[in-house]
Amino acid sequence: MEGQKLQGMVVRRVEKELYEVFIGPQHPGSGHMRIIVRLDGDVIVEADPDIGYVHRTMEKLSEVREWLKPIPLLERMTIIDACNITVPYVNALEKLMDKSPPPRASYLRVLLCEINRVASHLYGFGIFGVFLGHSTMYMWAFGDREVFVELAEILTGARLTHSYPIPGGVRRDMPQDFPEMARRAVRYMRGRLEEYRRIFVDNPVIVKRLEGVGVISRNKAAELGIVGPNVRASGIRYDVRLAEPYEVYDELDFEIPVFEEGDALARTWVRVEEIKQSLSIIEQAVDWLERHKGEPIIPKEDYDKLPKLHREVYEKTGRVKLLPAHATMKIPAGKAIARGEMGRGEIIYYVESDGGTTPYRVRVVTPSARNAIVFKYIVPGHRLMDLPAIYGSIDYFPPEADR
Amino acid sequence: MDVKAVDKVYVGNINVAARRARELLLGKLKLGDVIDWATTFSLWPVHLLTSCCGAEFAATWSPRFDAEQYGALPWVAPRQTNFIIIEGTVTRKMACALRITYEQMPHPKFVIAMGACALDGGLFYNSYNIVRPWEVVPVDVYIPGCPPPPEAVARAIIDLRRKIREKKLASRWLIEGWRHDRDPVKPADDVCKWWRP
Amino acid sequence: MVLETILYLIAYPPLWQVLILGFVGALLVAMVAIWFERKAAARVQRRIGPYWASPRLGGFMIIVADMIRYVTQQVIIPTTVDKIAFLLTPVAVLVVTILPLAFIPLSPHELYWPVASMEYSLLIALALTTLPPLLTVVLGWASSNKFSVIGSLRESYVITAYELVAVLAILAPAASTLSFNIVYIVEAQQPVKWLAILNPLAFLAAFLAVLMSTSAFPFEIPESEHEVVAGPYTEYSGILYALNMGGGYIRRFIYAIIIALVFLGGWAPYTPGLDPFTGFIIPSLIVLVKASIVVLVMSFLRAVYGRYRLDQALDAAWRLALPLALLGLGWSIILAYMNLI
Amino acid sequence: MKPEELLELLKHALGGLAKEVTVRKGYVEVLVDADSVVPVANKLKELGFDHVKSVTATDYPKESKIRVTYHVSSYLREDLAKPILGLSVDLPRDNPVMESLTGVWRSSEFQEREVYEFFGVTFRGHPDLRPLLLIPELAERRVLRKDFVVKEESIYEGVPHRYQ
Amino acid sequence: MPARVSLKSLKRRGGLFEGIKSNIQALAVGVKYFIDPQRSTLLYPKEYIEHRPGYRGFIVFIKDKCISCAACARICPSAAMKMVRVTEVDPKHPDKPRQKQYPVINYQRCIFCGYCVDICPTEALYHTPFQDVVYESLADMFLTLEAFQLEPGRPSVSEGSPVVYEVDEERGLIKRRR
Repeated sequence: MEGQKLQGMVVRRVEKELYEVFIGPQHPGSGHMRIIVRLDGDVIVEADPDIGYVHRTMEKLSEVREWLKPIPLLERMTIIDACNITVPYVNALEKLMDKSPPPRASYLRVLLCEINRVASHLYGFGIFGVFLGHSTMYMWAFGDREVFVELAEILTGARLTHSYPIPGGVRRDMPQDFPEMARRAVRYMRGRLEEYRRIFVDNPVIVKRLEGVGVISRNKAAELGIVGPNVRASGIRYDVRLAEPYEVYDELDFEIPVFEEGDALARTWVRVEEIKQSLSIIEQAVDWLERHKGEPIIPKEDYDKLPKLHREVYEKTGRVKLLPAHATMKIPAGKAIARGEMGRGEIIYYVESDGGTTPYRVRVVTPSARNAIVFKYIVPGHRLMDLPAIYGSIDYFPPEADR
Repeated sequence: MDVKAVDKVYVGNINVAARRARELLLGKLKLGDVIDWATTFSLWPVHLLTSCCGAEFAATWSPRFDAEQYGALPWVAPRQTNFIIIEGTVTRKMACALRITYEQMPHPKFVIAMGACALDGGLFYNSYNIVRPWEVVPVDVYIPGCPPPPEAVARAIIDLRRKIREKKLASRWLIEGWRHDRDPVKPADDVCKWWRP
Repeated sequence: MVLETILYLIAYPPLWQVLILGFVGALLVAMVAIWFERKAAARVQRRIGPYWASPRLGGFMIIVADMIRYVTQQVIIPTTVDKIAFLLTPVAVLVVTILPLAFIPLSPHELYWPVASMEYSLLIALALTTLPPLLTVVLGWASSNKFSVIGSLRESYVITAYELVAVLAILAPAASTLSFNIVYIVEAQQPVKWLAILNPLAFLAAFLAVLMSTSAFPFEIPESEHEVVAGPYTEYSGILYALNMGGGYIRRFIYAIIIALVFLGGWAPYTPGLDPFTGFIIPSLIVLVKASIVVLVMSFLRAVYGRYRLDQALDAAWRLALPLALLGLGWSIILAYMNLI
Repeated sequence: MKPEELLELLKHALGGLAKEVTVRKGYVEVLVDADSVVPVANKLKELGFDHVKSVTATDYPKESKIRVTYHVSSYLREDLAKPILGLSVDLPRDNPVMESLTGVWRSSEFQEREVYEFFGVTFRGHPDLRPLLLIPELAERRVLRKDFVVKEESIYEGVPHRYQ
Repeated sequence: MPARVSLKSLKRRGGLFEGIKSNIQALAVGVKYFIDPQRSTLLYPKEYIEHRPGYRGFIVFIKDKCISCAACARICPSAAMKMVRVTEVDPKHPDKPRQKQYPVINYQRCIFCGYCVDICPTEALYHTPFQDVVYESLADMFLTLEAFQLEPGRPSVSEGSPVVYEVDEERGLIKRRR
């Protein structure tokens, strides 16, 4: 058959009655990927996700670069969720180095992680809205995302690609007026969520599009191994912050929302509830940080090594200067596995070191990479117009899946 | 002679007549300026997301930056657009899609390369799966940054507008049929080799 | 004699209606509708929308720029299309879209609108408005593109669903006034016995049917970009696409004029005089303003709703809009029987 | 469940099938032969490990082997969700072939395709074994193996000559 | 205090009344914003954002502070920072020309991560708080040593006035003129 000869890239024999449609890569409903859909009338009988359009070889490149350089590199998988994606990598390095960040650095990481989580969910909402033809949701979500992007910018100096954590700490301290700003943003967002509910989540048209669409049962979710809000919408109580609390998540008071319906509407509601929880975490983190002013954000032994100029800069601007040793850092040999909960779900890093200046192997499995399987096993049986609804509801982000 | 008799009906050579009309309208009547002006306020980017700068591309059209104020409306199909923003890395798989999309768009068309990855690979400069977008399509304006902030994208649109008006890119396309000021790009067969082996 | 004939032809009012009001007016209307749609959506979405070309006009010149750009852009004719159908259908769409205008009187005087005395003007206008969707199906078929074909198939599904509703709902006023003459229907609604108030069911059904037939939100299904890109128009570029897009907006406006006349009382609170100003310009303007408000409401819905799935829209048409239209028709008959109008 | 408890449980359940069971820093690894990977996987699934988190391959050119590791965990049994269990197989580098575990864990399907294209490991019995991310030309070059070298630029390289 | 699971379920919906109510709610929100859009759009060329001092924008080099350690080039994740060897003549000892190396930057690759600024032991590099500069040719983007010591010209400054954004409790981001 031709299909095997061409490695299945394009040509495959299609049965006579089926109508083959290529959704993507230049298609408003696909993002950076292609879904090869075979239709019988209006009903999808087969969907084959053809991903890899944004495969940027992160795993290979991190093998040839020094230990600190993969932080900005890996961040580019999901620049909209940059802190969540780098913290587990840094955790893995810290496990290998037997180093742990001071609590203030941990809190700062959690703060930025939650800001990113809200921004990431809002991004998801925006894309979801535009997939359902609801352009206002797109604009509102992106407009309100700017509030959190602005917060992140004030905290780290960059809108999206923060490169914030470094092994042992973070790169900058919080500005003085940050807590008040964060609190205002939190209060604002709480009010806006109510309006989101009215115009989008409870909008009869949207409810009709989402209810009972793309149902993933509890057992099916476990079988397919999908992650994140999608799995929590199917009644599985799994969240890395619950299973293996990293950073300071075990000191914070928050809930993991779980729904049991498993359809697209439940997945949407999980995100709404998660935004609420993230907002509460932001408030708690900011309160803690205000109570513990002046604590170090890098380990004491590192601080002692800093020259005078570096200390001056740190005290004046809160910016931690790196040492030239960071460029040629060596990490003891070993294997470490670290996981974290991104906005879209669980991310896993498997880092192996042979004691050199570069990692021996970095394996990263992102949430979207694990969610891609949904297209193959959940989409068939739905109508063509359900495809964007399912795509948006699982919040799939191709650059993250392709790495 | 431009005119010849066909069955006693005098018919002008249609190509010559068209060229003369074009010269009259664009040259004498300054219609070219109108066309250039119209094109600058009607740059509709095609919906082609090549990579993660798409996040900032989306933010550029968000309420805070709202690039629709320049008349740029992201549109779905390449046939109705005249403008591509290359959002970041172009992988070898995507390069073919980029080229096909570019060729599907009607002239006059413009390209902005956004982000370090779209210029010289950025972080991925030595990756095995990356192509430089300027080898695939001719680029008008380059935006540095990773990702460039939305203001930079807006600045690029404004810069492109200035370039179109100054060099009369849109009306010259009508007169000449193609643009001369662009660097050559790879032939389509090279870009899409993997597609049709 | 010859000169007189020519003069008569030039001054023949229906020609003027179709030419001036039809082409120029409709073009202007389409541009205003597009501009309003973009600006209104932008307002609800907390942004500015088109702005820079002419800040004082609220960016209206950007729409003009779009039009000029489309007209001067290259027209691509793919090798796979059916060339004649591909090139001619967009033109036919525009012509057929504007045709109903010739049968819609905007003033009661035969002097200015020769169709004013025509007995069956509403029927003819309605019949003509149902033509363009058929051509949309041809558009998709001629493009020979998978998305176009799906889009035109969807269009044909939607036609079968809404056509009946539209005709039934818009004929309800005819039933209650016992006439197919638009002028008579309008005069019967003087001064504020508007059928939208007396018969809200038929009005709602007509509004829904118009939304569906002009594929406005929440029923923008044939062009639903996230599955079928631009639907039947996917392969069209340059001026051909502009014709299609303009045609869609003009069609919406013509439906709005019909609704304004038969449901919103046309020039109703105003009694037209006889001279050109009071008898022609003012009534026409009142109708156009009312129609514009209808179009604007339709455009505003884009900002609030997403789109229904195809089967849900058909379901809504058959199970919600059709009973509504029938109820409205029944109500009209009761109105007529009770002599309420 | 603590890793140590899991270790006991595994030793008890797997018996002689596992070559080696180790625990280090909260990460439990089971090393098995290529022949016994399917029975072990079935045993693990019976225990409650219901999904694969990651299929990782690592190339060791010096030892001439490729180690494929399935990181498995559980969604349905909450006590098993806390540790991550690695199920490793050593394969010869010149002809890496192993049984596919998609029959046991459907969730490994896409990641096995990834390992196939990056390392050239062939999974017998995989329903749809073809490259996932790469174009065919690159997939043949086994890009994540150590002998595919990616060069980094030095700090003097690439500067236009006129700048010197 | 560890996280806890809270099991929720979707609201049962249905009924004509519920449908009409939610339709009206959605329309009401739309009308509310149609009347009062609460917008804070940046009218870009007329206004530009003045970022805070910590913003990681274009990088400027202060030659006098440089000690030629090349740490910046070594830490650069995208190999955008390169070292050029320059023969310098010290005015005090004109007879002994020295070989020195200085960094130059390639904005074709720079990702604005700020590692070079942070690692510089003498603070010879700093960020300008803006990034909205574009180029029309690739060659211009590889800065020479001279260009690297100057702040890139920011066209928005000559075309508009600065604004700052503030977080507000009622309206999200608000724009304030300076």
